[in-house]
Amino acid sequence: MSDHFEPVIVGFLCNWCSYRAADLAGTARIKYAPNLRPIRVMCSGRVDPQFVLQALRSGADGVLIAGCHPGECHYVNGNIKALRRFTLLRKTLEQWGIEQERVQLLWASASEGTVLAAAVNRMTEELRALGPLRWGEKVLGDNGAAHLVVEEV
Amino acid sequence: MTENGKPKLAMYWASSCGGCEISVLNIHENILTVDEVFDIAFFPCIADFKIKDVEAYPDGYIDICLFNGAIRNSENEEMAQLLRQKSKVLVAFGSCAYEGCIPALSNLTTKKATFEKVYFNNPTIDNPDRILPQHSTEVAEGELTLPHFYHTVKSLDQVVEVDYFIPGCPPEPPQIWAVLQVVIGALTAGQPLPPAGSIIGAGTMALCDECTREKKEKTIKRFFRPYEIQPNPDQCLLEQGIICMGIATRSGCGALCPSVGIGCRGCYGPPDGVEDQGAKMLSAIASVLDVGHESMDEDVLEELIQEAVDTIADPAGTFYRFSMAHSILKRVKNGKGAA
Amino acid sequence: MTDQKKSPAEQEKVGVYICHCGSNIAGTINVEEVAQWAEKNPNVVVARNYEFMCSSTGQELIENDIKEKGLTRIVVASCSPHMHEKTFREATERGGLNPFLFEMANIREHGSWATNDKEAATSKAKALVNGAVERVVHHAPLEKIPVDINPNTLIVGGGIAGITAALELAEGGHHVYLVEREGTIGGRMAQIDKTFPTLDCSACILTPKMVDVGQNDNITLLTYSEVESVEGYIGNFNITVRKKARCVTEELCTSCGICEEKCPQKVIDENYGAGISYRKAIYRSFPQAVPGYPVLDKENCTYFQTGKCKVCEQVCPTEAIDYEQEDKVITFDVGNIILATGYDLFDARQIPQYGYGRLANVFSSLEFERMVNASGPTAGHIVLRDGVTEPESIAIVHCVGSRDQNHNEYCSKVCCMYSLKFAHLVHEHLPDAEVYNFYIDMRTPGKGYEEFYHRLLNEGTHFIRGRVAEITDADRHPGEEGKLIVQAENTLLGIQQRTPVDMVILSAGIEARHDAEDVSKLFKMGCDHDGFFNERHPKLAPVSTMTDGVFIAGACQGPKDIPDTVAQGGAAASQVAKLISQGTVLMEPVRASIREEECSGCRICNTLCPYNAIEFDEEKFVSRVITALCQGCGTCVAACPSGVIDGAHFTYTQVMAELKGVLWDVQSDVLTKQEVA
Amino acid sequence: MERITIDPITRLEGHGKIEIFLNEEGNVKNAYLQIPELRGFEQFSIGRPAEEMPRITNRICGVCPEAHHMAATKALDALFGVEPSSAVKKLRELFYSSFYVTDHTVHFYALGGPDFVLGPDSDPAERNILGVIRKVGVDIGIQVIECRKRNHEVIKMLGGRGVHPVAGLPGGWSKSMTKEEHELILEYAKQNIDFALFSLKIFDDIVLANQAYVDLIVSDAFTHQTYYMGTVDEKNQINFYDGLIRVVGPDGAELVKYPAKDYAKHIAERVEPWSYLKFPYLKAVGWKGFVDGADSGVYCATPLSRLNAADGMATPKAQEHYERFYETLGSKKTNGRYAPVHHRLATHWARLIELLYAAERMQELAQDPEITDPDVRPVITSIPTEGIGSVEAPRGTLTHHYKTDENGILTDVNLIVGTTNNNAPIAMSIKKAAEGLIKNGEVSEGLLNQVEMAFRNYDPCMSCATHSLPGQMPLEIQIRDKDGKLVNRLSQYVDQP
Repeated sequence: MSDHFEPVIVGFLCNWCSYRAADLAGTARIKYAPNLRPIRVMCSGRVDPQFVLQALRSGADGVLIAGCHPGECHYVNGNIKALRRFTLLRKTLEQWGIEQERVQLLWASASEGTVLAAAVNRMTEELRALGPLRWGEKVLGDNGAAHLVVEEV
Repeated sequence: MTENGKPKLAMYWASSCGGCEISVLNIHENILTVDEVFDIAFFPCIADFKIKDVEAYPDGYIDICLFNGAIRNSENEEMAQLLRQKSKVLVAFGSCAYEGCIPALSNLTTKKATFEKVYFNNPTIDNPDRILPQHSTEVAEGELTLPHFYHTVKSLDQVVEVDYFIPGCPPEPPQIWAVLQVVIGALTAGQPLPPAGSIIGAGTMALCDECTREKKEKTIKRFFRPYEIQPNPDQCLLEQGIICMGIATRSGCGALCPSVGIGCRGCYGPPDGVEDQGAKMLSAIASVLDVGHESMDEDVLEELIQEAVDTIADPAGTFYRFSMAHSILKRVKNGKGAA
Repeated sequence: MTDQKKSPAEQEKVGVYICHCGSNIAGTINVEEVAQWAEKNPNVVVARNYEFMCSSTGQELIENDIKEKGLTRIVVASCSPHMHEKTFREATERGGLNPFLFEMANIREHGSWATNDKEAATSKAKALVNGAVERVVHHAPLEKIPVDINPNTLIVGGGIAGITAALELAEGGHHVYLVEREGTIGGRMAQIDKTFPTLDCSACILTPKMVDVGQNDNITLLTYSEVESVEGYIGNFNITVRKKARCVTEELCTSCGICEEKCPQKVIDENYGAGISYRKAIYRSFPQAVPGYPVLDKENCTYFQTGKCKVCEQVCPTEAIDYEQEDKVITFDVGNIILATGYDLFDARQIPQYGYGRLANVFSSLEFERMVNASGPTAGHIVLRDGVTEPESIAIVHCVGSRDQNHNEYCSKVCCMYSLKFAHLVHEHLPDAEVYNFYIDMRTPGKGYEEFYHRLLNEGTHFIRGRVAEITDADRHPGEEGKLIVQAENTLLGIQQRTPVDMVILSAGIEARHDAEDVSKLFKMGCDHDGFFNERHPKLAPVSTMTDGVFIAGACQGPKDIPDTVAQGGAAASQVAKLISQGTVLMEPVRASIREEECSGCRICNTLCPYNAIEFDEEKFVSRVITALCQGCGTCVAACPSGVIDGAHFTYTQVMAELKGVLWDVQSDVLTKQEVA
Repeated sequence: MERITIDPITRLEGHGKIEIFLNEEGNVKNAYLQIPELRGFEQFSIGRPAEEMPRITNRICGVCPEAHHMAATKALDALFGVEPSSAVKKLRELFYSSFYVTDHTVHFYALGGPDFVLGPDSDPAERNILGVIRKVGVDIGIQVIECRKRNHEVIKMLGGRGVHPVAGLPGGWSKSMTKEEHELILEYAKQNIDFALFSLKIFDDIVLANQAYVDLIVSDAFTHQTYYMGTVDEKNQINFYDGLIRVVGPDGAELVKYPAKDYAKHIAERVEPWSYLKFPYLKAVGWKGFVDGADSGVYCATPLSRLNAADGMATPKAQEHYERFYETLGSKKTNGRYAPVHHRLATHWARLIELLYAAERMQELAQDPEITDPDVRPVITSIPTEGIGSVEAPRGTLTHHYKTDENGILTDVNLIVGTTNNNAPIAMSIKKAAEGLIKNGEVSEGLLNQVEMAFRNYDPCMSCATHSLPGQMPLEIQIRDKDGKLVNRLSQYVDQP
């Protein structure tokens, strides 16, 4: 990797609000960090924590889960379930030593292209500051090196 | 050893507790049948073949090798390589070899922290020179060596190809005997073996299928530690707020722990169709956490949910009690999980 | 396992099509590079880039490649799927493939339009294309789900929207159940005197339609009734309605009105009469009420309160009065539902500084409507509360409760026009009276509306641009004694202005019904923050909702004037008529399903579905998805701890494949055996 | 210089390795026992909820998970400051006694037994339980299997699982004993006593009746003068579940008697760079290296140690055999108690006496009316802080020490595991045996089993993991010259593949 670090963010965007918000941001020609790689799901309630973990495992530096505002979910309350899972996942990820900034939950309605764009910009900056995660090489990869010598303590 | 037509059996432990062997012995009188059918080719716990002997075998000499224990150090890995090479069928036997088990909780901390705790910071240590075990030590008489202690505990299939997996900590004796009968049938009467890569000696669906406790719709307001309440003896423990991994755990043991009022801890690993047991458990119980409503103010909502979530002590260590090495992330980024 | 055989997914032949969208995409993204790069993917047979993929020639590219190159999967990288997913699915189908064997990569809205950095945009495009390719090879052919449509329709709300919809359908030969909470249909429009801008008499144009409803055999009219429960799904709803006891036997009542006339008990008519007129304890809201038979209001009836009276029973020539009558619970099946539940008027008491309810001569707009109405309490005379004095000066305050951070942010859309109408009516009834309209902006979009405004300018109305700060009876200057002083900043002159008047009319805004949220839950469709029902799409599906078979019309969806409301009533009706004439609908196959043989019966999913689409089989101890109820959100799929719920078209495998696909460039080399295998 | 590598021998959880260095004359210069395994429970338990420790630490050892389960459960009692009801204590101790019966039985028959029944120098191919069965009759093998079967059934009944029980809770037990279970257990206890007596009879007939064996037992190669540790009740009689920890010197004088919570005042652990396993010693005496005698802090915690540390057995039949044990091995009784027996091989006999005690104790508890009390799962509301619990594991005193935050999440954990106590003594025994047997570089097959016997008597946990058919420690000796060339290779097995 070159010395200049560009974080990669996977975004799980719900079909009805946040994905359309991203559409709107584009349509309105709002320029924001190109670091987000969106994946469309029907509802933020579809986001299986396994997706988040796999994203981190597969090299993402951060994950953004975006849904409709509470009360505006097109499936009534799928986003509330997303919030419950996110809250527990965040507590678990903390034990895994993964900084809170790396996995974020955002509410963005279809009309809030600016909100989504701003969130992506902010998150990109936060991840730049944190540096790369790149799980495979930086966390798992060191098993090879680390066990060769007993570390200096 | 005798060069007759009898199939060759091997059983080896890597980083394990010996419970798998005890569970094998708990098939009781059937052990005599095993002794009749097989020639032991390598079985440190009951016979005297040495690594040297195994190295001398032709590749694939061993018909079936039951490998238990996790890959904790370089010796474990070397033995895994050797036995893979020498065995026709290599079985990851028990939770440690299958998915890391309790030893893999070590992936919630670091090698450095472990050494410091064990050799420096504990109430009985007397180590003024801050000595740590070394891979190689020069003593007056010569050199002494130890295996490399790994940073990350791995499951068997993360170092070699594995043909079958038998889950459980330990696998339950009836399940072991059932598997052995299938193997014996295949080796002696040419009956078919299950497709390679399958998980055998267990069910396919979640433990609830075997659990006799009554299950209702799940709406949980908060969770309790096992000593905080006296659970109703007939009702689903999870519904009563006692964490039970049964919903995200493969059946096969017969729901032993719930039957004595203790929540399942997940030692049979995830059921078919689930990759990361902990993540699924997390997702399921968070989903049925019956706090917060869409009409609430966002801050209140988040606060309520946070409160309820905080009644779960140690999610990582609970949801990944046995499956850490097989989880998607496999280990923590730093030692936070344990300190 | 060392088995090197190709998996089914690896055998799929994918065609990738990168759209230039003129310069919209090609201007920022190096489409040739992306196409050449995509072709390196072992699954990709052909990767093209083309000027406009959505053009017929663009679509033909796809169709021909499927036929000639034997493609089995299609990926188009262009605009948002919300723009053209349908287009390309159809092209895929014309090419001979199942339409769901297609996937779209959004490289315009999410790509070229979102950044100027060409390099970044190009590599992002690669990631998105790769994600789509990795995903599409795991797609399964899906068939839309056919559902028969019951030709009957439920319409909730008997205002002009409901009436219009009911008549459209009934006259088209379809049966309608029209449920109205009040004793009569007619709704808000029946309370209004004249309609802007044409000034024709509201009642005169409404009542004939009400009569039509009453007389149409295809309409079952259920007034003084409320929907209690809604079960089922599009084409097959089961409805339960409570028909409240009106203590009048409809079969016997001839609507002669004698009971109402003889009833000794007078009651202030808070509802239809806007609180400024009286009705009896047994009453019809107005003479032209449909149906014509009255309602007995038990709370105010002397007999029900004291046990004595029974006058109505004695005077009724047909013995239609029945004090023992009980609520009736009626159930029936319909295929579609139209909600036309209307609006509440903003309660001006919430703005104390305007003095409504405290200062006698501050009137609400509805009060004024009733007063100026020939059939109202003053027979159309505009007088102060004392009932006699004619005001010499009247202030009309716009935007009461609307365009107001403290109350409703939105514009209620109709207030400017009805305030102008009020001004005109005042000029008409009291030619000498001074009229002051206090407005923020004059909003008159609509046929003939702006012209009406100009007419009022010529009629001598004083238009003062500025939000009213306070209305008080505390006089400070000579000439203010005994007057109401309207305090406002004239933003055109830039001065604070005190305007003494005799009467103030507050043009209250439109609000969602107080019980809109309960109603939305009853019908399992969402409300927005203001309580108005959510349409499926603000532009392209304004009368549909997220729930198939449930439609909305009129002010329950948002503030509207009568023409818009009538238009929506008609639109909703034609949506329903379309479904009825189709006979069956095909529902999107994006649905959850449970692999019952693998379900452990843990019941985690049972409480999660907002549509109650998951049932538990007590015999087999497994959970089951009722496909037609499922809306495909996937919440249960994510929650199932056994992974035995499949979310069609968003399966675990598909999403995981896309995920790994978009991360192609940052995957680490340190893979475990298991991941390599 | 030549060196001899014995690899692998096996231990508690995994593997062991012996390095013997010879001098120019080919005599033993030094011997090392290396333990190449570490799993780090003390560290990865931190952050876990304390109440889970009975279900986490039992994975330290699948052979004696009951011991870890029990030590952890008792540590929780202390941690939450709850005194279990007498019913709970009895239920736990009954469960624990049943475990002792199966554990000791199999060690004797599968491991200790063959050496005596068949003789130390007999054909190694025969020197296993099958050989034993052939010699003394098949019914013994069946009885051994039956004994394991019924006691593992009790363990599963009361503990939830046959291996790695789960029922332990702070101040309680998650499962009470049903009527049906009770009747079964009464029957099993009786069978256990008969079996124990029968086993002692076999020891009499085969070992004590054979002077050669008695000589072997008392021979110097298998004798060490060390301190002895064991848990005793208020009468200074052996108890496995609870009591005070007593340490006596080589002369039998009591050095110290302390409650488990004071363990850190009395025990410290050394680290050597060539082994992952620490070496505990008595602080009061101090670490003098791998030497025995009253001046060396090395101590021993085995069945023999427990007998030496106690004044007697708490059950009648066991007490008879206890006295006979000391009389036979020529120990004098001074002011009420016998002087310690230092012959390591006598540990096998001591183990059988403990077996009888465990069986008798199991019956006593089973006959107690309180044993079926259904109320064994109290609700705990106290705030946890720090707790220490200990039991007598078959392989020595086992101590668990926990600290937590106010939420009961572990912040510090220290474990001193049964076999660890004996780490130094085992190393010493091996060295001594090697010294006695390897002369001028000449190594005979016969020495292998005797070196093996030198540590087998301790029943290091992996050999307890070899409670099996047939039972032997894998052992090979390689003799290499200074260039590492293999000059001689000896194994217990005659035929190599």
